[in-house]
Amino acid sequence: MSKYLIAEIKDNRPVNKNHNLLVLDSPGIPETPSPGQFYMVGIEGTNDPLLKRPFSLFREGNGEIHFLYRIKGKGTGLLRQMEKGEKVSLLGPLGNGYPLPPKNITPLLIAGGIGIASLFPLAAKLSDSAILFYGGRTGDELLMLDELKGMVKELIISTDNGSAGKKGTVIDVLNIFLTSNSQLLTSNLLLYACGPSPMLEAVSRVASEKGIKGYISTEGNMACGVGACLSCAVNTKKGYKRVCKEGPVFAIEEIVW
Amino acid sequence: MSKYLIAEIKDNRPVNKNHNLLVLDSPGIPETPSPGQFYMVGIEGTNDPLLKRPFSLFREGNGEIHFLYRIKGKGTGLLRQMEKGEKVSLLGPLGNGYPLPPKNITPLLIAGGIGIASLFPLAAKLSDSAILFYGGRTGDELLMLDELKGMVKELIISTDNGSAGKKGTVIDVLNIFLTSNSQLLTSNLLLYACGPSPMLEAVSRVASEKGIKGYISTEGNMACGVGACLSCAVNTKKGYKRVCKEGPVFAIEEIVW
Amino acid sequence: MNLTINIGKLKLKNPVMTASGTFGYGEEYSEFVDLNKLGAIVVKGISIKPKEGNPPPRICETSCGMLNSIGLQNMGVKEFLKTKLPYIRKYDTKLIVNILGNTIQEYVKLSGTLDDAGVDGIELNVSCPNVKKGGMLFGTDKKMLGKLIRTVRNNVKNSTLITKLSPNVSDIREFAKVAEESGSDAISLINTIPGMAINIKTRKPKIANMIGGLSGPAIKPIAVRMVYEAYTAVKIPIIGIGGIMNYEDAIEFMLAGATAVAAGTANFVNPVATLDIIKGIESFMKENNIMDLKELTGGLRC
Amino acid sequence: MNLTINIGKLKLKNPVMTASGTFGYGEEYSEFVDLNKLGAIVVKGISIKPKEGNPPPRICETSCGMLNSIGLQNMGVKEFLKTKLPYIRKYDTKLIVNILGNTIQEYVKLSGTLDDAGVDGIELNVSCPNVKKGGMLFGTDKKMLGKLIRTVRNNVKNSTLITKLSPNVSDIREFAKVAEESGSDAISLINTIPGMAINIKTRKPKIANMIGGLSGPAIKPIAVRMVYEAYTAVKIPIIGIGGIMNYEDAIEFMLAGATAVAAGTANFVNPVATLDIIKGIESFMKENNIMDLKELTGGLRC
Ligand SMILES: Cc1cc2nc3c(=O)[nH]c(=O)nc-3n(C[C@H](O)[C@H](O)[C@H](O)COP(=O)(O)OP(=O)(O)OC[C@H]3O[C@@H](n4cnc5c(N)ncnc54)[C@H](O)[C@@H]3O)c2cc1C
Ligand SMILES: Cc1cc2nc3c(=O)[nH]c(=O)nc-3n(C[C@H](O)[C@H](O)[C@H](O)COP(=O)(O)OP(=O)(O)OC[C@H]3O[C@@H](n4cnc5c(N)ncnc54)[C@H](O)[C@@H]3O)c2cc1C
Ligand SMILES: Cc1cc2nc3c(=O)[nH]c(=O)nc-3n(C[C@H](O)[C@H](O)[C@H](O)COP(=O)(O)O)c2cc1C
Ligand SMILES: Cc1cc2nc3c(=O)[nH]c(=O)nc-3n(C[C@H](O)[C@H](O)[C@H](O)COP(=O)(O)O)c2cc1C
Ligand code: FES
Ligand code: FES
Repeated sequence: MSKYLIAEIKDNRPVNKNHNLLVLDSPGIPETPSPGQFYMVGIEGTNDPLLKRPFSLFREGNGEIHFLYRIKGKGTGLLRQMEKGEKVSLLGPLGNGYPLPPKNITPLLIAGGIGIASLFPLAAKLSDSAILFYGGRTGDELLMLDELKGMVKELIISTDNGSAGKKGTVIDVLNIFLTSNSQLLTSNLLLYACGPSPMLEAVSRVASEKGIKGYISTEGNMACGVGACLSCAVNTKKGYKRVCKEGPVFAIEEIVW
Repeated sequence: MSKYLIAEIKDNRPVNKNHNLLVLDSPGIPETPSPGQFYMVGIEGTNDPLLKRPFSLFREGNGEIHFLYRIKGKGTGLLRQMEKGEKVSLLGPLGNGYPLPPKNITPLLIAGGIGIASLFPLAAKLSDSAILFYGGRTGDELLMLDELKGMVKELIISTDNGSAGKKGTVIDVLNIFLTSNSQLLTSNLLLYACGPSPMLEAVSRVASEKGIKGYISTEGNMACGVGACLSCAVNTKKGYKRVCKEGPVFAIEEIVW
Repeated sequence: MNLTINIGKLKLKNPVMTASGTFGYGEEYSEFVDLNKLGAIVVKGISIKPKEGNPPPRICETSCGMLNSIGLQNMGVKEFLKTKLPYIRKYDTKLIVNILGNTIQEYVKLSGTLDDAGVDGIELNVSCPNVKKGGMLFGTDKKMLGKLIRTVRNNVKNSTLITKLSPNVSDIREFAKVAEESGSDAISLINTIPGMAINIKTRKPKIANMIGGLSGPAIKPIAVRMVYEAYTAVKIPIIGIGGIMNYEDAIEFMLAGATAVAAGTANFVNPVATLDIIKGIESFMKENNIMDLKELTGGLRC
Repeated sequence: MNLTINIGKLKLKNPVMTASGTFGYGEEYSEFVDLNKLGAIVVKGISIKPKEGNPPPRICETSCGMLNSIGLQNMGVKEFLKTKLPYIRKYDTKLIVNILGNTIQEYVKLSGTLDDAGVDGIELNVSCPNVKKGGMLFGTDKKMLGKLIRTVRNNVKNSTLITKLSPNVSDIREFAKVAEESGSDAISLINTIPGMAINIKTRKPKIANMIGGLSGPAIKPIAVRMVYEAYTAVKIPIIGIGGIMNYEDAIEFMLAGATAVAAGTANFVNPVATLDIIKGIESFMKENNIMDLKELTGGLRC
């Protein structure tokens, strides 16, 4: 069951230059969302921006829902300016989250940029069992590193310019890890990836080359968020599916690039 | 000379249920505006609302410009939510203000509702010489009464429901005043009126019946505010004139109702 | 207080419908909206065969609007009758099916099948700008439109026949008249307006199909004008569509001449928009002492 | 870096103009805008005799747009030549005069007078009712449009002739072709789209003339689409207009096929919009290593 309500902003603070943490009061949200699910957040009182924006569940509890968001365009630009006490509309939780790994399987989490928002609650749920590959363009762009360290078995960070962690893309680093840990049976690994499309495509390539299974959280321009408008089509082996309804999380091999 | 700039909000506080006082930092505003002139204020970052909104100069000085505004629709509804530190665009001062009365002439100021915003700086400038008729629907709607008392020779307030001052419209009260002060030569009086259109029309009728001269500040839907678009036409004896350029203040007898 | 209105033989409990393609098959919104409360549900356009639709991106946002080019993705009439019709029939509301074809024969076959299946209304989509060989021609050519409607009319016995007009014409009155004269029970307008947006960084169109249909508040003034113009030209009821976000907008369309209204893009912005509109109309009627909603239709004072 | 562009014989220092009716006669904005910096100034529509214009209210705001029905208020060509032409001539920019008539003969007379007076360009506003043809618009009838342009063309010797197309047609390509074939040096598009808004409290139209022209960001996707379509149909330069608020919008129109652009409603929102657009285009060219602006025109990647 998902729900539609007007939620009050309890906090909306910058976590770095171009990312904010939004904390909403969510007394009416009925059930506990799963990692990988998302909400549509809308700015009221204007028709520009018009549509709600999708954001992944970052954290919830104590009657609050948290979102970690990157300031990208008009919608997030306006959202950033909103303050405690102001209201937004909230629709969710929506879509399907990440299926949890069976026992004795090592989950490899691969986060590119703001993709961390969606994998953060998964890492928390997997309590200390996950290896997290987290890549960004520069060191300043990496978020919540302290919290993450306490959550995962291993945190491997990387940046395009080498300003933090290893130099290279998160895929480079993943490949090196897989090569140098060839003792790990691929059947004992499960990939969970969220990030920009080119990264997801690269993850899929790695997965198919190495024969590792896993899940990716896809993106798509959304209007309704509930499966009604067919805006958010993603091409799968079984034809177009809806990111908002059948997704956003799909088995890696399902997606056709 | 008028100017266009982005101004920072220094304060934006409610003065009652549906009126706010907006204080803008105006370091770049070049010259001292006159009472009756106005500014166009725009909300940035969205195209809805699209156009700037005209507001009369309420008060200025110390590098600040103050506006007193009624929360009416979309634009003022969003403006009310803005906070210290946020920015608006500001164009002005625009139009022509109230010509000051010659010596020994008693100025009668007639304000209906938010019309007080435009007459307030005139009352201040006329230091203690004006009689101000100020009418509203109810007592709670009357603004800045304490300041006004200190500014004018006489403050005569009225409300439609009698909840403050005399019961009746500001026109009723003006008529009673003129009748019971028939010793005043109409040629020694000068009217200055600002308020809703029906009130201005009634003031014009009183003026022509009693042969009193004066000025009214007119309204009109504006787009540019600088005389370019011909949106804000008001019908005068010499054809359509622009509220934003030839007005907003016109000699009473000029306007054709 | 009477909110009922009539569209042809159809009596609706209130004038608020969902615009085709924006409310799925009702089911998708049933978590938020009590479907029993709606005047009618107009479902996503149906064709004879299933259609895959266009590649993504299929939508993008524009100032106070959005472009879409879903490409008429649908499951085909057979699957619709099997799975979706029974679902909607559980609810106490009217069902109007939007249909699309590439030939008159396809429209005839589709409308005949749906009429036999007992749907309450059939809405001819003659204006969908998305598919190259789609309704485009029918909607902007008076002769073809007349022929299409007449032929379909002869095959539809029980369902109310609605023609959804394309806004992409110089004079909507002429097309409204063709619909009336050819036997359409009602007209709905407007469909989306063809538009385009380009990403200046990639230099690519923002939606894969390049041109999409513009909807939302941006188009409302155009839609209100067309409803008004159509109202001056025909006597059959008009279903007003285009940027209706709230009850004020709905009443604006009724004053311009609409008997009923449909909310489209509004559902995305506010999933309970239809219910809010119904409630708002009720309060408006109360406050203004309007006993029968029909008084509002064409109530513009010039 | 080369920002110059050509429209017919006219060479502009940059592609940014003001849209007719939104920038007065230049003078009104001269406090804010250094007019020397503009590619061209397109002035408010001029007729032979002065026109009073429509009663107020003449505009209202809509979602991301505005409706206007100024009613072609202007001082007439005589007064224009006497007072306004000399003013603009003090500046180093091109002057394009938008003209309107109710008969072909009025257009001919006006354009002849202006051509003789040495204006740089004449823009035919064809969204005017033809009184001889019962008020039909020149802009929505291909035959009338062709005849109008051909006749005017024969009388304009030196000025560049631009035809401003009405968006109120089913297929803009056909009208663009008519303009090209009839001898227009360039086309500009789009003019405003007819729209309407109603105050539900008073039940009256929000503007006195009932129907007005919709402009602003709301119509941008429609305008971009039409510029793109026209670009596929003709070789003469296109001046893109419709909801251009900033340099990104200007570049979007150029990628769609515009050689130049004009900002209209944007001037109201930001009085220095034209200057901001010019500056923005320059930075964009620098960042993207574009040496000649002409590369952008039609640069859409499909
Ligand atoms: C399931 C899902 C979960 C997401 N979770 C997060 C999150 O937790 N944190 C976060 O910062 N971002 C997240 N995103 C991306 C986020 O929705 C966009 O960054 C945001 O919509 C941008 O809006 P804007 O108005 O600032 O940008 P603009 O570029 O101005 O937006 C224009 C339009 O494009 C759409 N759009 C732009 N970027 C994207 C995108 N990447 N994906 C989908 N639509 C887009 C917008 O929704 C809007 O309709 C998620 C996207 C999806 C699909
Ligand atoms: C010269 C002048 C000075 C003014 N000074 C003040 C002032 O000091 N304080 C104050 O509270 N109000 C003043 N007003 C009225 C004020 O401009 C409107 O109340 C305001 O524009 C309403 O905007 P909105 O978006 O909240 O309302 P909406 O009704 O949503 O506005 C819709 C559109 O109508 C226009 N509009 C609405 N009401 C008016 C109006 N009364 N006059 C002109 N345009 C209007 C808006 O500008 C906007 O374009 C003044 C108006 C003028 C012309
Ligand atoms: C995503 C989407 C899909 C649509 N699909 C259809 C359709 O299948 N058939 C149809 O006749 N109209 C379709 N429309 C048009 C709407 O029914 C409606 O006419 C249009 O969106 C204008 O209304 P609005 O501004 O309220 O959205 C669609 C619109 C949108 C936004
Ligand atoms: C107030 C106003 C007055 C206008 N007057 C004219 C005119 O006289 N002649 C003309 O051809 N177009 C006129 N237009 C149309 C504009 O030139 C332009 O084509 C249209 O507004 C779309 O551009 P925009 O969205 O940038 O405003 C006018 C537009 C507005 C808003
Ligand atoms: S966003 Fe509407 S179907 Fe996914
Ligand atoms: S508002 Fe443009 S002329 Fe007055």
